Amino acid sequence: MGSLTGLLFAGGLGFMLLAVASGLDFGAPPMLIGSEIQAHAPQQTGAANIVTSVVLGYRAIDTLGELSILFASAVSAGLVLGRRHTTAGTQTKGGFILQSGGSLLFPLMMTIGFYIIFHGHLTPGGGFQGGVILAAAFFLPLLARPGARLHHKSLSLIEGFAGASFILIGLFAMLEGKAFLQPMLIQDTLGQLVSAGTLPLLYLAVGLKVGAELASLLSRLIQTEAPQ
Amino acid sequence: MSEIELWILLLLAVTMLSAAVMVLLVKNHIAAVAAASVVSLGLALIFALLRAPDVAMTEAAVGVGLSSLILALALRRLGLWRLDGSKTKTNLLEHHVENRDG
Amino acid sequence: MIPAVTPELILYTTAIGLIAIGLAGVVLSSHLFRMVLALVIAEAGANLMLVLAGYRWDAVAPILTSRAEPAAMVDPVPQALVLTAIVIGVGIQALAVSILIRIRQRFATLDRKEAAERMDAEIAATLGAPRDISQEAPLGERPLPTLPADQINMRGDSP
Amino acid sequence: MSTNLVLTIALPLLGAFLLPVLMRSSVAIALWSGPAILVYGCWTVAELWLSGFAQPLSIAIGGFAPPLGINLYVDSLALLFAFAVQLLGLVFWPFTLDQESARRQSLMLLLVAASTGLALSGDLFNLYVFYELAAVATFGLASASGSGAAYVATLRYLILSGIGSVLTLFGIALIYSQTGTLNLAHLAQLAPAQLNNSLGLTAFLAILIGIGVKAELFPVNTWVPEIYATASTRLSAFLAGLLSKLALLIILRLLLLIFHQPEAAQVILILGILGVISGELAAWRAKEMKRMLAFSSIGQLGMIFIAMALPDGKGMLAVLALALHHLIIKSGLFMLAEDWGGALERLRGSAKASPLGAVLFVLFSLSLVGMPPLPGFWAKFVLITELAAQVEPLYLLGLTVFLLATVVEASYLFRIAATLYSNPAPDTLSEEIPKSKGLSLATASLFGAGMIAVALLIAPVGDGLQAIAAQAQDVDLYITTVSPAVSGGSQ
Repeated sequence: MGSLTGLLFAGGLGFMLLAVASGLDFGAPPMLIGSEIQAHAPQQTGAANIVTSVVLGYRAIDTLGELSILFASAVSAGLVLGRRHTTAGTQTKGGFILQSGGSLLFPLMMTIGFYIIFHGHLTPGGGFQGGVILAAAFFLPLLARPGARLHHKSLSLIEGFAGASFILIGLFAMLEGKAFLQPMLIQDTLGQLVSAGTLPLLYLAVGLKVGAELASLLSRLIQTEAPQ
Repeated sequence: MSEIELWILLLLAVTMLSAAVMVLLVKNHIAAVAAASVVSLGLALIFALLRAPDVAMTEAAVGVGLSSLILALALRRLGLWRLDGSKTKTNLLEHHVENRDG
Repeated sequence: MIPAVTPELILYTTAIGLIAIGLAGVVLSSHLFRMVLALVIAEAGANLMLVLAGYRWDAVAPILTSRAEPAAMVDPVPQALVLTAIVIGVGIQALAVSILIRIRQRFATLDRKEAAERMDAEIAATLGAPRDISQEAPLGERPLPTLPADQINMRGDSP
Repeated sequence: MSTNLVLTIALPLLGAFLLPVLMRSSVAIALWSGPAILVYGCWTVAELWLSGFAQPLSIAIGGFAPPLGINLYVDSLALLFAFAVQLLGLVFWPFTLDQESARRQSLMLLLVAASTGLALSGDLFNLYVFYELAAVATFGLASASGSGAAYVATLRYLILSGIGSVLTLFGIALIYSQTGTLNLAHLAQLAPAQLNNSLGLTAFLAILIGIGVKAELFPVNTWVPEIYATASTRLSAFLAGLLSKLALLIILRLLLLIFHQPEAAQVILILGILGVISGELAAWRAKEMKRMLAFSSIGQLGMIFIAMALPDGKGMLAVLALALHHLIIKSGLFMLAEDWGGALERLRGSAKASPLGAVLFVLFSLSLVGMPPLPGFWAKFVLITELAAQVEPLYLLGLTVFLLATVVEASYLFRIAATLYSNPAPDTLSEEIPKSKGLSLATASLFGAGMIAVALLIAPVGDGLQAIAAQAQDVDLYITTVSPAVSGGSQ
């Protein structure tokens, strides 16, 4: 009975919200700040991908906050799961194909990951997507050889320094007399690989940070013992 | 938005909503995780249709790939990785008792 | 009267439907793992809602392809917001899953009610107080398993 | 230098990222870097305040003028809370040295950075990001005590807060679809024309419930007793004392700047009244000090919500006074509860064992109830006069509930005080009587000293609060300070 009332409630709520949403003018957004950003982004940040210029320029501190959230959840997961990794002997070793495929795929995925990160200001993609692929590249050996361990020390070094360099790039702009996280070194070469000043550097930091965080999260999950 | 896009959209919407209901109702936990990743996949396709390639890529990488991986790993560690549907939610009490003994 | 099937109807229905299904799932589900899954669904709906806020008819993706006069673009801002929201969501999900693993290890249950009962029992044992009347609500037919003393871990960080 | 204020957010984040790495190379440097950052943060804020801060200012992050970029809005209220965050971060710093201390201190720094961001940020989505950061750091710290109950409590909190964040995102999406902007000042400009409708109200309700999770708003506060009973007392004190006030501050700003509908205020009033009733009754029934404080905190925040619902920003002063008062008193009480946890019966005779602690407890209780010379009286008095001046029955109901709650509060607080001063049961050994001692007593004394200082300086403090409240409720000032301007748009 409780679930029925719950479903009715959810349905009613949905219809109410739908009625409210139908008052919105779909397909014709006001774009007060959207069109401004669209007009100024190439000059102000030098990125052809305007979403990138919003993520790393106009709303860079959101991205910093987001990296911090990812860091916070990785640290919290570390606190929760503890550092005793009993690398489970119960896991089956990956077959020959998985193993050799893993070692073949690793450089390939690293290349793809960095390619996506470095082209984030030109094409769709960037630090987050590239970072996930980097994490997957690091994760692959774990799947292929359950005995293999991620190098936790270097991982936490990358974690720390990638996040710190995002902030330090922002602080560097302050030293130059500009605002925190203001984009710098803009050349007038829109569409080129080396065009968006500090933005690709920021995306590199984001990519490494995301990759390291996710890799450590995944390795923690895979290295905790399964019940029975 | 063209006619064909409208139909694709309708198909995606129906798939996603029914997958979302499945996540809650299906007995098997693996199937529930699979249904959740179907929702993410549909979402990524909708994002692509809505001219949001960046978001679509992120949703595909994070929502479909990473999130499903995390959930699947969690299923293993939680001891819910069972392919047979007989272990239902109501039976959970039963196997935790045998776990505690073991 | 049946409203015409328009893209906005489909899209808003999907977004709000996902939110409603997800929230209902969180509230109704009896299994902790399903609650986390339901939360993922609701988050997906909220993200879709945010992308819809920036959609524009007959516009292109917000990426400049050449120096030519740019065509009408969809609003880039909500897309940036959703990028942020997606990553936040997966971080929280990973944390939730790790906590779930610990709960499973400690209490050997993932049932919502049972976990709450075990929690209340352990709090009462730790604090040494008789349980509040509010927690003596019907507990179901099962009697509460008594908690062995060694299971109570009081590793607090008080100095 | 006002731009240095950004550092109060950036440096804790930097410290948090680097702490685990530092801990590997030099433990001494790592242990002191966190407190050093917080001391620097306190100093930065205090310096700005002391160097003749009068006019609010807006700091554009990334050098992008406000409606496009994100700005920090700095007025006296924001500065006050930014200072309180850095200071309390220092006071509640997890000084313990163990294997996990790097992680715990990292999380604490993240919590401080997020809280400072909540106090300062002038952008709706940025507030959401900082809110989530504060939430995740809280989850980590709350589960750190490592008991099974703590894990379940944290998971339940996480799920509730997840519901909140979905609703908040939904509300933000509605607002953005309608107005096309996220800057609070810009929204304040557009709100009378565009958000004064059912859509705006829905968005407000969604965000209210979302943010209300941390503000211990009535229906979404089930996490409060669970977390406060399982997490470390210092974390509870930080959450109850400060983070709830920051969430409150956001709701207050949204209400003042953007959502002027009378329905919005009514909803807050009703939820506030329900919060007072449920919180105080549960506190009255609680048989353990931490739980009692948790429920009483729900009731106190309900009172602040009642004050917030007063029309035309009339309750501003009362909100501010009650919030700051509760911040000091509840933090102090939680520090006392650190040693006085457990069944109330055990506390018999504690006054002899630790007289200072007992005196502090009585003082805090008297102020919480509203005894005349203590600051609590003034805070409550302001609210009562404002409520009594209203004619609508709902406000009078609020007044009645408020007065009744005060009586209930007095009864349960004095029950504990009486227990403290009663003679111990004959068969108890003196070692068994819990004493309040060490760091927690020192911290509690700090809050006690703060309270007495406020009581002695009540006139200048009152004037100062009045000025802060007047500045905070000046919507035009907010808009002109940020001066969001877009050249046209696509209208």
